[in-house]
Amino acid sequence: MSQVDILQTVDKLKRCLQDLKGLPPIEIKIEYDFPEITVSRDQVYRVLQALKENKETGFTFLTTLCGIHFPEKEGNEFWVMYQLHNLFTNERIRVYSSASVGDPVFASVTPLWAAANWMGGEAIDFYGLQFEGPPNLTRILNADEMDYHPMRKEYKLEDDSRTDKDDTYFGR
Amino acid sequence: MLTNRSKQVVKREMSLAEKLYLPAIFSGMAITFKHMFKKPATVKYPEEKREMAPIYRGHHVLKRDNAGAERCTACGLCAVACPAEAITMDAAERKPGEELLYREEKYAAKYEINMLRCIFCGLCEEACPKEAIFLTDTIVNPEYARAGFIYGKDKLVERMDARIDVSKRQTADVAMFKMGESAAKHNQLYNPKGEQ
Amino acid sequence: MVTYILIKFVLVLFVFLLALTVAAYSTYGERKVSALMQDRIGPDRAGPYGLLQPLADGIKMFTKEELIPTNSSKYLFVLGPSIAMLTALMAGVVIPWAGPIEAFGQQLTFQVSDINIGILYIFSVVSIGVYGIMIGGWASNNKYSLLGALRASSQMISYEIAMGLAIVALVMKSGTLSLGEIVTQQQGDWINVVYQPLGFLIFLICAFAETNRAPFDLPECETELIGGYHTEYSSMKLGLFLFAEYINMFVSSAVISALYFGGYNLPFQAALGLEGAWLAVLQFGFFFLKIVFFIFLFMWVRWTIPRFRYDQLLHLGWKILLPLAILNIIITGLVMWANGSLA
Amino acid sequence: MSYLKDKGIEVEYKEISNLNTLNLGPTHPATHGIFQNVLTMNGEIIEDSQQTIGYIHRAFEKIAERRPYNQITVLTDRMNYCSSPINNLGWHMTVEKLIGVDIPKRAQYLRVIIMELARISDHIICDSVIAVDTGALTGFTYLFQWRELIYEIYEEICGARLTTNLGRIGGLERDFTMTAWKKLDKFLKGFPAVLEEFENLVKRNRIFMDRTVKVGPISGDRALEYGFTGPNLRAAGVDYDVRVALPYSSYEDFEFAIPVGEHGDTYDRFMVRLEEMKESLRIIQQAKEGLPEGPYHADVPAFYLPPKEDVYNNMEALIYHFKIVMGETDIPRGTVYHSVEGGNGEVGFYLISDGGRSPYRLHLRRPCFIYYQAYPEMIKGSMLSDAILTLSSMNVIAGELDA
Repeated sequence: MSQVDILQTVDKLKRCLQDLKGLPPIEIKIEYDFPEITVSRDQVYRVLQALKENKETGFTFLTTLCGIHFPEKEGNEFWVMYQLHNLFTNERIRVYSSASVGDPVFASVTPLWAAANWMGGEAIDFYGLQFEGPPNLTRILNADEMDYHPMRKEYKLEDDSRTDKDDTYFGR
Repeated sequence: MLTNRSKQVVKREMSLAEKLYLPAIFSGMAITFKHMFKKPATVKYPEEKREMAPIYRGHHVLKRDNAGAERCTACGLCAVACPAEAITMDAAERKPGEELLYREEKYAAKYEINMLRCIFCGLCEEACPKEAIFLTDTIVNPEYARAGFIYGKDKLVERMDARIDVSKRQTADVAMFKMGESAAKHNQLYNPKGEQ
Repeated sequence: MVTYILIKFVLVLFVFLLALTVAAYSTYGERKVSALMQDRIGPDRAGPYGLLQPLADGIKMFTKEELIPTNSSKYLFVLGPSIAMLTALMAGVVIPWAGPIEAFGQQLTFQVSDINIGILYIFSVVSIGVYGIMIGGWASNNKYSLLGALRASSQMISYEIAMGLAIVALVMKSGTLSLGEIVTQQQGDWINVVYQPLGFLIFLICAFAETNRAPFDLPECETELIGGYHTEYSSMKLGLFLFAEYINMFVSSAVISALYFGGYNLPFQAALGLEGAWLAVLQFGFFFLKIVFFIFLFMWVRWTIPRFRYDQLLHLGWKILLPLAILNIIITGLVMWANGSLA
Repeated sequence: MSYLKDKGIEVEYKEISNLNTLNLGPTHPATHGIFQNVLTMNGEIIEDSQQTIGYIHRAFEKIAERRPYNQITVLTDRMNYCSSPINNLGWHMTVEKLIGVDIPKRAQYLRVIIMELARISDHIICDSVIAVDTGALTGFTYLFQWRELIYEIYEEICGARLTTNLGRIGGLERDFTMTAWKKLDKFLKGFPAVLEEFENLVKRNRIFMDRTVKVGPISGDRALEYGFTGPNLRAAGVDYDVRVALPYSSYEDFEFAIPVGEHGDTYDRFMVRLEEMKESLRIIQQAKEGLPEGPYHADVPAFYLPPKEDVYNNMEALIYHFKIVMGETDIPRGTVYHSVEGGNGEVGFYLISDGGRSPYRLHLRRPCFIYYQAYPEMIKGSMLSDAILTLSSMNVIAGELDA
């Protein structure tokens, strides 16, 4: 997608967001070929719904959803990325939303897109996020008795107590 | 419809002949019958072996040069490049009198590849700056015990009486380079008897 | 009397061994045929061309560990394959293998027992066979086995009716239930398939269903039910089930050849001018060829076409084959009435 | 009962039900991988089902946070292992997008050839497995002989057959050899006839059609809700194809149609894949005929390994060689998403780079993982055999499901 298209998308996005009442101003960033917006988590469901249902934007397809962990951003450690796609115009955007480590609760977007169910489940498993609202999203990939969330940055990939590989000389 | 390139491909109405089951069954049986007289595609494995591509990524070999000295200088680049972390090595310094055993001043005293971890991606071969480690077109032998799969230097270093030709794995440019002048210098320094 | 018993005993032994050998080599044939159709080689390691493969299989089956699931009904679990095997072997007794000859001062018939209701006998014995599958599937205490057993029994019930009705038309035409008699009638005359093409087709299809062969192999259906009724079976008990299937196939082929393809009758038998034992041998050989062809047909079909779904199979049985069989009876009756052979 | 409960009297009772639970998986011949479906069945009719996944989750996203960029390729191999070159090249394209490299036309065309071969091999597996699950085993062996040839072509190009680790950031690791071209010619010449033979074997056979038509249907709208992409979405009538919608690697140069179905049932999915193989053959033909001359990799000394003769001979090349292998080259910060049309749909790589040696976060959009959610809805009320065919026609690949 060329640069001009992105600017058009940004315009549409602006108009769509302006229609929503009571929304704080949202900055639109451009990252490679994607416009990106960041929405507070209590507004994100509304915004996504508007983006989906607005005729002009028409982002009806949820491409992917994932959790991200930025431990250094205090108060906003956990992020959720929603990537939307308008299949008719092939415009794509990303929506971010964040929450703190103590209260990583987001609204479930499964009512909007059935696909969000497992994508959210993956984030629950690996980041310990929670998604409120119907249906109750649960963990899907990890074992039920697992009480930690391995994709968080505090977990190192390799255990230091590992003994099966002698890499004292060329360790990583 | 998002594009103008779509093509409806499914025809689901059945003609009368198709509804009767039998014509399709007979034509299918004709096809399978025809195949009874075709040459089988089987390769009878232990007796016949399929010809592997010259660049097939199989069993590793640690090459020696023509004088019989090990090329590996234990730089550790292969271990770093290994995504599976299968390679472990210990470096040692060459002592006087060992020039015929090791080509460089430093050598791998211990060089182990854990074949259970190895994924045969070929990145070690690509990483090696001393053309010491190559993958070959043979496959790793099966074994009953796990311990046997940690290949040490005894299994990896090529034997001088059964040298392995890896010339096809190198590009034409490398071959050219070896024939060139710089190669001569290189050989003079490290391998006076002439490189393979 | 002693000679009679001795002769019959030899004959029984012969049929028994023949059935077992043919079944054993059917497993070999099945693999070879499927291999050839799929551009493969098939068994070729045990003996020349892999001919000793059935022997190797037998040894393997016998030496494998016997497993009986903890929660199964142990007696029934063993009973299942035994019944399947027993009934499969029993069905072979009424098949006439060759024409009668004079020897030892009496007439020798190559038929263990020419009972005058031979066809009914085969039917009843074969339908007991399904009990083996049902008992085995139920006793395994495995849901897949149970599903397989249920499928098997409903399939048997539905297809036996169409099969029986297909035979009725044949019986109307020949006026007897004795297999030996039906074969003799075809001597020097047209074979029955000429008079009963539709009946033959229905009978063939039902024979596929009765022997649980593709496209009707739903009871074992490996992609859905893993192994169906024999999921939990191992070693020789599994072997018995598999053997029973192949023996059933052999018996079905023999019955088809006897009923519709003239059995042991040679074409131009009178012109050959042969007599006695040589004729019997030739007849037996010819009959055997027909059987082999039908066994091959069973395999050929299996390795070509997809299998039905459960409801489609019942649909085919009840709504297509059954009316067709009745239609066949009516047509046969009309034709017989027209040419005045109706008594 | 509630009356007793209110009084505090505990009553143990068993609910009498005709329903039966059947574990389809984790290891079942029809799952073609390790995942479980717990079916609640009424006889042979499926009333409900519950899925369990994650049996072979290998945490690729976590591993990727410790690996340099060039070592992540081997992880993508193991996602959809039926068409690993597509994943490999998709990953390379993502990194190329991040660092902003333009790949020479020749490399792009060669990549197209490889990716279309991979697509054919993926569809061969799916279609022949549908046939196998209906019970027609023989067609499978006919097609697999030609999949073998595709693997031989991979072997000539990269040295491996299944886990290819093919391509490098900036292009391909080597050009096609003469043998590879010869084998490709053989494939293009021989494959259409075999495909037709396979079609004749099953396509219009009534038993097969009865088994597949109207089995496991999903409407286009519902499929979009569930995030379907690829052949399964196209079978439902939506002609979304990443190759056309957001062309990458010069796909805009080629003429090909997007086969679509109508009802999104098993037969549609089968037919769409069958036709896509033919379109892929067309693309390969075009790419082969229009193949431009030129280098097979871009000039990115910071990411593409220098030629070996320079490494042996030239100090600067040796330094670069070490830097690249150790993953110490500078990479821009940024967030990129790149998607390719994989065998099962849109394979996406969402990559956050913080300029470090390895990605800060790599999220893999695996089409199987997303569309497999719809499975309970698709099989509800159908029979056990239908459930199995729906599963095989959805082409759920455990490696991609769990990543």
